[in-house]
Amino acid sequence: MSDVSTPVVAARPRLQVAKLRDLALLPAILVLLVVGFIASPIFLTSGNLLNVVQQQSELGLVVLGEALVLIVGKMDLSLESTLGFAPALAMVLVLPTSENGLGLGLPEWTALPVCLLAGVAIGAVNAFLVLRLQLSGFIITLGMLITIRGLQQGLTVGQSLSSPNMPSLYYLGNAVWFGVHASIWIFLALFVIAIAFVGYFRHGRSLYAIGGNEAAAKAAGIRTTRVAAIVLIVASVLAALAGAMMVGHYGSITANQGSGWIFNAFAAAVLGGVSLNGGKGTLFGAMCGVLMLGLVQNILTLAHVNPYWLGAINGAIIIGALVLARLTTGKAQD
Amino acid sequence: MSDVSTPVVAARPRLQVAKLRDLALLPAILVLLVVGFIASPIFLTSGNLLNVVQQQSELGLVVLGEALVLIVGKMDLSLESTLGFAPALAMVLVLPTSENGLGLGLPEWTALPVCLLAGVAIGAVNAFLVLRLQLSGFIITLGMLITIRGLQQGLTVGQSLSSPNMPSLYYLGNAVWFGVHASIWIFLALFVIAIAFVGYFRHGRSLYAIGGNEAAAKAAGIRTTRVAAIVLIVASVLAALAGAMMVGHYGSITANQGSGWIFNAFAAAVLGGVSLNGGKGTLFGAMCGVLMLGLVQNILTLAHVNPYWLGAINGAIIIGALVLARLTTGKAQD
Amino acid sequence: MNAVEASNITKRFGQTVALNDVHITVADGETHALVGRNGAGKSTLVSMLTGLNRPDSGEITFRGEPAPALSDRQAWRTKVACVYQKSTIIPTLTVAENLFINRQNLDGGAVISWSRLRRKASDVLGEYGVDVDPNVEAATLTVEQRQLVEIARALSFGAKFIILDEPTAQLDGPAIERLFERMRSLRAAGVTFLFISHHLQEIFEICQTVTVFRDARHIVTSPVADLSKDQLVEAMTGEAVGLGAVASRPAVGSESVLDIRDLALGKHFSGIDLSVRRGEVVGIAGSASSGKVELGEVIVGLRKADAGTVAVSGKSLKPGSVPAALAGGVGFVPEDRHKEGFVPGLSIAENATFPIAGRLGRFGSISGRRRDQVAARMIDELAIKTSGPDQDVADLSGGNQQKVVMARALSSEPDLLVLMDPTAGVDVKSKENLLDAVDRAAAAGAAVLVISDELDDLRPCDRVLVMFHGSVAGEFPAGWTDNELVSVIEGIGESSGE
Amino acid sequence: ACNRGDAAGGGGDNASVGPIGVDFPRADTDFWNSYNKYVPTEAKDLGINLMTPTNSQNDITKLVSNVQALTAQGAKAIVMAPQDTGAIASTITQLNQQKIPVVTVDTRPDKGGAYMVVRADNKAYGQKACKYLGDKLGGKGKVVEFEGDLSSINGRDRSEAFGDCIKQNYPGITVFAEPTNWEGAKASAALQTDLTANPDINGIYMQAGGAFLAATLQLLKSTNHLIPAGQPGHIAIVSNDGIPQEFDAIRQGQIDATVSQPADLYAKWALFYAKAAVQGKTFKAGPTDHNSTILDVGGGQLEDQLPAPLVTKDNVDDKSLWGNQVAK
Ligand SMILES: Nc1ncnc2c1ncn2[C@@H]1O[C@H](COP(=O)(O)OP(=O)(O)OP(=O)(O)O)[C@@H](O)[C@H]1O
Ligand SMILES: Nc1ncnc2c1ncn2[C@@H]1O[C@H](COP(=O)(O)OP(=O)(O)OP(=O)(O)O)[C@@H](O)[C@H]1O
Ligand SMILES: O[C@H]1[C@H](O)[C@H](O)OC[C@H]1O
Ligand SMILES: [Mg+2]
Ligand SMILES: [Mg+2]
Repeated sequence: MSDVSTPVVAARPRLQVAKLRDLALLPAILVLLVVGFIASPIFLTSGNLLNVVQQQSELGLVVLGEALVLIVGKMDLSLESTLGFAPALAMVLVLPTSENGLGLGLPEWTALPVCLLAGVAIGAVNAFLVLRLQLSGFIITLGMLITIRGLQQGLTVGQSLSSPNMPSLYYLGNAVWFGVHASIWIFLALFVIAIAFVGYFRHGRSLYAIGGNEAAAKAAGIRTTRVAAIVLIVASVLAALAGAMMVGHYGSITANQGSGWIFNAFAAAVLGGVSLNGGKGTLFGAMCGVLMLGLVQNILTLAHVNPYWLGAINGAIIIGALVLARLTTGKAQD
Repeated sequence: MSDVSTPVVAARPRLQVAKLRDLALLPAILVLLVVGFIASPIFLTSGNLLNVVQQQSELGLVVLGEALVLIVGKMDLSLESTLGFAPALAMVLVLPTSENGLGLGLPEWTALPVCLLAGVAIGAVNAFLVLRLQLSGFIITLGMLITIRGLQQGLTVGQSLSSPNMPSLYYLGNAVWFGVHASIWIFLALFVIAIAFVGYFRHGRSLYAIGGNEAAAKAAGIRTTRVAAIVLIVASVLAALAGAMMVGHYGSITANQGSGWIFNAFAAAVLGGVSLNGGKGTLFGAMCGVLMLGLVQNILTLAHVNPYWLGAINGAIIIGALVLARLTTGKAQD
Repeated sequence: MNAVEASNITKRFGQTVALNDVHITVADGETHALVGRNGAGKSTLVSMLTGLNRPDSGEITFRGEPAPALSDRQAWRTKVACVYQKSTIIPTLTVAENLFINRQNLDGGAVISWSRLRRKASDVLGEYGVDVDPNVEAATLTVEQRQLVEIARALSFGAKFIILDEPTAQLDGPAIERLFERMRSLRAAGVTFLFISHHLQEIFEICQTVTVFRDARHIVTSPVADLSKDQLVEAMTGEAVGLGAVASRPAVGSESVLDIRDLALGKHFSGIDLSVRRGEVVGIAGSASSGKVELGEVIVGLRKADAGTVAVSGKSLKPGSVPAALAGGVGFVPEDRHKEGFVPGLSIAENATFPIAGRLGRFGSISGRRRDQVAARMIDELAIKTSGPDQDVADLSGGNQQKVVMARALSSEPDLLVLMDPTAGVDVKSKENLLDAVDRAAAAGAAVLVISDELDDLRPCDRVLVMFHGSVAGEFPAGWTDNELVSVIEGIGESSGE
Repeated sequence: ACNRGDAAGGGGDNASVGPIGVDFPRADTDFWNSYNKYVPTEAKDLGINLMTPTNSQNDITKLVSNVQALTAQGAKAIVMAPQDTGAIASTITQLNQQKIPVVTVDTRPDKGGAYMVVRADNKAYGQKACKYLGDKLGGKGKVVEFEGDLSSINGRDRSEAFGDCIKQNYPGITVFAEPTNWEGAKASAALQTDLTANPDINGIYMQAGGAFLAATLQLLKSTNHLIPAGQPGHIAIVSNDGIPQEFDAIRQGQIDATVSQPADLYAKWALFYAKAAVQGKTFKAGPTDHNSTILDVGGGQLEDQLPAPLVTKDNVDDKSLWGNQVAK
């Protein structure tokens, strides 16, 4: 990321490699575009490609959050539960008992703020457990994943929630701005903002420093705990926002909303070059990872592959893309 | 010299702390035993506790494999698919088409060897991709997870496989030796062997060296790639063996056998103190992790918790155990 | 006014008392040396003075004001800049960004201008004569380059008080000279230094005051001019000095142990021929760019040569294979102890005995008792300051970690010992122990190659080869003078004994 | 000691039967949520001493350990709904050895041994959906099918029956079979893609309204495909499960039909047979008094196949349908 603007003459060769690494997925994406076009002429239409982006927009926000958390050298598995819990909490607080709510009668407009606040709260609990109590991030956020999903299950008695009368919560996943789904704008805007933030701002850069060598970052005057805490909270809020978008997109929240998503979120981020060891990878790469996963699904659907062999083909494509990325950049991955 | 080398006596306390860390889960397990006894008088009967061990035996082998892989500084997500694929492959090769097999007519006794060989093959592919091509272990084995599960789905056309006429494959999960299930003996024996191996043997110790600092291990003359490859293969074989045990235990293999297990395998290993960063933790800890997860499930079942709040309570117990382990050992976790 | 004053500082790590009620006062504008044996507590004090660690008790003031809160990292940065003993380079970032870490927005602007940052980085590196591309990832730097970047960063900061914890341990002569010039001019501009080094002549060269710690205690603070080198060593060790009494070795044998023919590696070196005989200690000197370290790394299998052969006791070694080298009777100390020297998280005993793990029990098993015996012997011989063989190497002081790496090299009683910068960060007295151990190995019949630009390391050698830009520029039998050797190392002199 | 299952008060009999253990297979679709709610009420009606139900969350290994715990605590009979039908065989054998009868609901174990299977004919679901859609579309068009989990016998039965029936009877209809793992989001993405590629899609078969309905309607709405039945451009939709939300959708003309899979009767008859088993009663193949037939599906395995009527606009307000009885 440090090599984003004007090239420096002496830097030429290395600069290229560094850039290549960030762009490692592009060849694979290109190949996919060609394959997709062969599979179906519809594939390359803007309508279809926008569909793909829309379908990936919620996962995209989770990936953005997870990528930030990974870059700062931590982990958060609980994002996948936050995705369902945050909007579900907002809904049970607002909805009457006849619609599976708690009947507390909170005004409808509070739904979106409550949803996002739930994100803040979960992020704060994670931060407390991981950073203050210094518990293992993997296992503690796995515990949080189970707990939060369980809370949702308990609060909703396992029911899925939906209501025609909650415009505030349904808006984002449904609205169309300038002819394109709002969720696509949100997805792109948040990624652009985040890319700029971690690329061009001191506080953004500190994520890489902390993830790369926490003791050194501390020695350099960075408030490592505070930054990591903020990142964990932001990631949870992003997941909550994604959950709100899902309500409008899919019309309801089921008790297992987001189940298994964290795998995909890690997959997209790592596919895009983000390292599980922290301090490495770019958000642009993570975004490519999300889009690539979406393209693969889209092509498989368009190609009407035998459903029994779908899984094997899906997996083979992912492995193939990695090998391709490895061959085109020549860099070991981690 | 008198001022430099303090007498060895002073080493005692550090030794203790190191040991404490390995035993970190014991207080939590003790608390669970008490809680379980309060929840139900059945709990502390040997019959019930043996049930718990038997129920955890297959996961236990996967945890053993994953813990070895983590200690050597790698990752293998595909173990959860190997668990189903390896015995399924053995069965379709042996069974006639009338029983969902391929009708190749391999003799029945080949089933167990074929199952284990499938484990060797998958481990070898993983090793090639991760160690030779130097692809990211997380994402490549996630790709393998999807591919192998897909292969199983394709080979079996989604059917579950079972047959009354395959004693060789059904034996291990079913047999009783000296009044106790064979799977319990196998679980305990493999853990004891592995604990001895990594604790007291040169090649076993090298896992810690590689996971702790691969370059230093190499400089110390350890053949790091070879050792890591062997560990990946052993882990896959353990998963295949666990799969074979499941056939006898549950009477069949389903197309999604093992789905989601890798999460539990990581959870048990990390709970037991094994680090995702490699080089740290003990197999005894991992074993405690497996047993703890089993005890928690058992108690929740015996206590007749409201099924809608089960998830939340389950998660809360895991978090509580971690906090307890942290407080009793006073060591940060990673 | 005092730049810093620390009083009654005590710090424990578990059972270890790292600092026992020590005090230090560094007056404004002076360059103050802090010396003491490995494990005396110097680096621990540095971590207190820079706010990375809280003393268990005691008080620290900067120019009379109490030290900032530990969490207020930014405030600490305004008080003091530091080159830590342990690298604080962030390997995943570029050199340029490492130089300006957490101040990338150079003049407090909101947005970072990377082109400006790179230009400034080039300037800073140029100013300190550091020959690295600011755009490479710091992970690709050599130890020496990394150290230079850290120094450039600390000095460029504009701080009035700078701590340098063993900055010279990994630098070659000219680099040290440049550092000292820089320090002198900064001092002239009013900058205060706290300087830690095990090279005592450096203390006399640039420091005005010296403080000695021994066994976690403050021993003495005195103007440098009032102390002789012997008095200083005596304060450090608590014993009367008998330095330099090198035990004489039996005569060099006739059979050659190491035979190198026409060895070449990329731009690093080419056409190297060398034989080392039983009982012979050969030094290889040269600047950082001479290729001497790379030569060592090829011999031990850490790198693969492009051409040529390496044979030990008559058998060719498989190129690029450390296991093959170890099996062929090689033992070695790598240049970068953190990278290749030890496995943090494992005990001293385990780290020191890796190469002989196969001999510590039957059927590949390891007897913990025998391992600890071996380790205890090494701890004793090399004077490793530790609570015992079970201690985690990560918790040792820097110099003691280096001794563990040395112990590992010696453990297999090798036919050929290759030592790269073996005494980096090792205190004067311990250096003697290490060199004694080398002598004993040679006396027992090993051939030894000492790759270093540390004159103290080279002095006991039977002969010293000097490399310059990838080839041997000169050879000196024992008895050379510092000046003639240094001039060849720096490429400005003629070899005397060819 | 103090936490045995609650003694069921009320009920027909004074001496309650049991304790009987019930395992819920999952709690993440509205169909199963309804079933889970019926269980305690029906147990009360039947005078059954019901242990607190366990939930195996779709996981066969959890089911097995739940069953072990229930029997350890004295369950006299077990009601379960193994979503994975092969894996349960040896557990059932073991329970039979311990003389603990098993009733399975919704699915039939691949191997016999259950005291009774309470189920409906899942192949018939697929056929009913096929016939209805085929006729509605006049045998021509393109139909998207949301397949259930391929590892579930129900998913496979419905897929096979639907596919075979269309192939045989309506060769003019193209089916896009989309694997979904019973997940609404996957169904939505597949439908969106299919609609983009084939704007002339005129039919949808969803194998579980409990899982797919909300997501499907939302997608159709946002892509302007939600046209009421009877108007040109309407996509004919047949669902399955019979949850109240599906009935609403039928009334509003959003979807055309669903198969009402009787959650209430599943709970009622499963418990009924469990109770009968504890009381030592036996059953034979043949028609029952509750409008169903007990079949011997092979090897002496009895299966009470409950009626699962097709619900359309014509009978959607029928009070006897369970979907009209629950307060949703
Ligand atoms: N994190 C730690 N845990 C346990 N012991 C420690 C830790 N850090 C330092 N020590 C111990 O404190 C003592 C002082 O160490 P310190 O690093 O300050 O020595 P030093 O004077 O800098 O030595 P050197 O010259 O080798 O760098 C040593 O005995 C060391 O083992
Ligand atoms: N499928 C069947 N085959 C044969 N006999 C059956 C069947 N179903 C029910 N019976 C018998 O018919 C009788 C009436 O059953 P039903 O469930 O209608 O009783 P009920 O009195 O309405 O129930 P409850 O006592 O709970 O109100 C029972 O004695 C039962 O044994
Ligand atoms: O078995 C299936 C059940 O009949 C209903 O359709 O919901 C989805 C599955 O659980
Ligand atoms: Mg030090
Ligand atoms: Mg040097």
